[in-house]
Amino acid sequence: MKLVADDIAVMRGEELVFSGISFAVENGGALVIRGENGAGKSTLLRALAGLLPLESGKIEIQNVEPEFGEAKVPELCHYLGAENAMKAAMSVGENLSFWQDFAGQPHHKIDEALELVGLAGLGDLPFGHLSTGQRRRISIARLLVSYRPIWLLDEPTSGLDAESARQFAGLMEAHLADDGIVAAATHIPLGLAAAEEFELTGVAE
Amino acid sequence: MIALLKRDIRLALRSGGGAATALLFYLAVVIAMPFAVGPNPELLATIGPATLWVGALLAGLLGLDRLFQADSEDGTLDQMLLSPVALPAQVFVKSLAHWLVTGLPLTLMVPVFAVFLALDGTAVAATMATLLAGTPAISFIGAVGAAVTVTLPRGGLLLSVLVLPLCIPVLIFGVGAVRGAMTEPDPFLPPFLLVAAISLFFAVIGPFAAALALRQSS
Amino acid sequence: MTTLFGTKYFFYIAASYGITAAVLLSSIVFVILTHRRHRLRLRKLEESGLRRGGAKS
Amino acid sequence: MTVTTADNTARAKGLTALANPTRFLALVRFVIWPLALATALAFAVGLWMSFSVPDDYQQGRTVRIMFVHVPSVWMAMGAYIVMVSGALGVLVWRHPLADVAARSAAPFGAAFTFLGLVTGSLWGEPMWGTWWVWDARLTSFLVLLIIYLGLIALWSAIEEPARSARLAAIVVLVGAINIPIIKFSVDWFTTLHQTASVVRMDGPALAPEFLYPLLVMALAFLLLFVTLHLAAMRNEILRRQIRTLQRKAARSARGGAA
Repeated sequence: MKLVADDIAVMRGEELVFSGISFAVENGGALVIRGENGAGKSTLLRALAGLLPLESGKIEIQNVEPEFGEAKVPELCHYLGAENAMKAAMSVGENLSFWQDFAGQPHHKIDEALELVGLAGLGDLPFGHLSTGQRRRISIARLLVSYRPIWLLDEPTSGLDAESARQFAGLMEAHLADDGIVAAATHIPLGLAAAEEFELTGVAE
Repeated sequence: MIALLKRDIRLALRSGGGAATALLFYLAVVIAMPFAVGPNPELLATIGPATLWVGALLAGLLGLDRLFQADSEDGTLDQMLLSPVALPAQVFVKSLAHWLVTGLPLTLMVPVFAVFLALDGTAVAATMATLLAGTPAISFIGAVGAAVTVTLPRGGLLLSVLVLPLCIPVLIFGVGAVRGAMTEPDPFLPPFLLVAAISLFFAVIGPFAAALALRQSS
Repeated sequence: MTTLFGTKYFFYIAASYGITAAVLLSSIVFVILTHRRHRLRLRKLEESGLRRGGAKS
Repeated sequence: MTVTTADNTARAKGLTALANPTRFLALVRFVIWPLALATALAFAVGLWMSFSVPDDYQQGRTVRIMFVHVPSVWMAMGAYIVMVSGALGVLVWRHPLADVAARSAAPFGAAFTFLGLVTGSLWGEPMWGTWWVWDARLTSFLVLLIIYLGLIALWSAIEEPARSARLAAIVVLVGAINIPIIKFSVDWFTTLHQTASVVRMDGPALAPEFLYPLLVMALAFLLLFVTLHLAAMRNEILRRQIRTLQRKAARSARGGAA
């Protein structure tokens, strides 16, 4: 499987955020998207996920493994946005099991996922009571409860301390080892062994 | 999909959810009317159904602006847009959850409120029947308003202005049907069926229009 | 024409024509004023900013 | 640039040649003054004819109000049709000027609906004895006015023209689907509450000497609407250009991207 972006350009409102961007990420490959804020990192990720229409160019998955059938790009991606997509009034376990049912393709069990992000046993705590770092790790756990080959991560390590960032790097390595693809927009180093860098310079004025 | 329905209902019933406030608001409207109009039973009986209907319409509108805004703020809306499940179907489920949590309980509470408004048996039955058939339309039309105003900070006000005119036919036929049941010459069935028809009509149009509107705001 | 003014309906006719004239004239004035205001602001921006297409009016 | 002598009803919306604003602005500058002249002329003739017509035996002098009421009502509906075609232009053909056309038609639609309500109530007052009667036509126009005001509020609430265009277009179309339902329910509602004397708003089959002034006045109203609509579209395009320049100025002030 190969995630290919071919000369894509995206407008946000009336302004051109970036144009002529092309890259490809193979199975097991990771891509780190750098650039100061405002250069359009999040916009690029949202465009990859299919949340934003492309002004020009196209995004596609080439030589998809047969087991995925002809699923479209959004159905093969996990998108972790700046927000955690969790309901404060519901407990951690309820949130995660909702996302497992909603997204389909169950992968790790809820408790397993909580273990992997180092928050075992917090299942029935209301999500609202968690600290920002813990909330971020729960939204990472969401990526684990249902399987998607491609992870699109927008500032995944924001709010994480060094220890949980290292732990998260381990999870990403596991995902890559399992032939997954990771595309992350961040300026904090993710601590990944092999990761292509991609500099977003934004629109030349 | 069922998960979405279950989650939404669970969320609405939780403390912060909209369900409780909508019911309390409904109670306030129904209680206020006798004080405003005076206690004599005949007068109350004639305006009783109208009060219950207007209360149901306003209570319905109350909870609608948070229908999508909460999801948009915490990132859940992004996940809904990405999910392989058709967006109109998701909007249908969310509107249904909103109806189950506001429209339905209001309808079931009518016998309780009938005591305050001196309504007799037929009036109660007719009001409940028309509310049952009519309140879904409020949720489905309201979903369009909620989707259009999802990114606006003070969307609630605009939502009511946009949705209210579209709900007027439901109000007219709903109360008309109840009056038909109470006073002999007026018919009950035609307006009642029209209310149900409007609800079904918007059960289709609403989710599609709302889904189209949600796509614009990503 | 003169009989018109004596009748008791005169008020209604005068009122309806008057209000119609008021609303229509104010729309015309409003459109002209906004046009002038926009052209003024556009000219002010032109000196500083880049002109983004659009006929010279 | 040869501008075909587009007659005044050829709206810029449909012609793709006028897709880009600059050519449209040039057309408006070319067409606006002849149109304004024609409007003034039509009003002059219309008013003169409507005042020289003899009194109507049935409704007495107030029939003259019809010459103002009926054209307002027609234009109120005409403006909504313009908005619906604009909405379709936005959603179906993605025509850049469609939203400009729809958005600038709304205020005039609201103005004509308001006029329809006021003149209708003034016309009916002698008969009904009150200023407002829940008559089918007046009620449905009251609802139409609320729909117009809601749309105007929606257009001004959303900052970005690109997004407000599609969202407003959706509401315009959902509103359009609803108007027949509202009309039907209001008719049912008013016939049920039979008011004392139902004033037939569009009047009995009109004697010819009443029809001509009415048609001329209607033409005057239409010309006025076209003129104002084109001018308002020009204002809207200028407003958007100003907005773009302001954002560009703001961005260059921030030193802009690398």
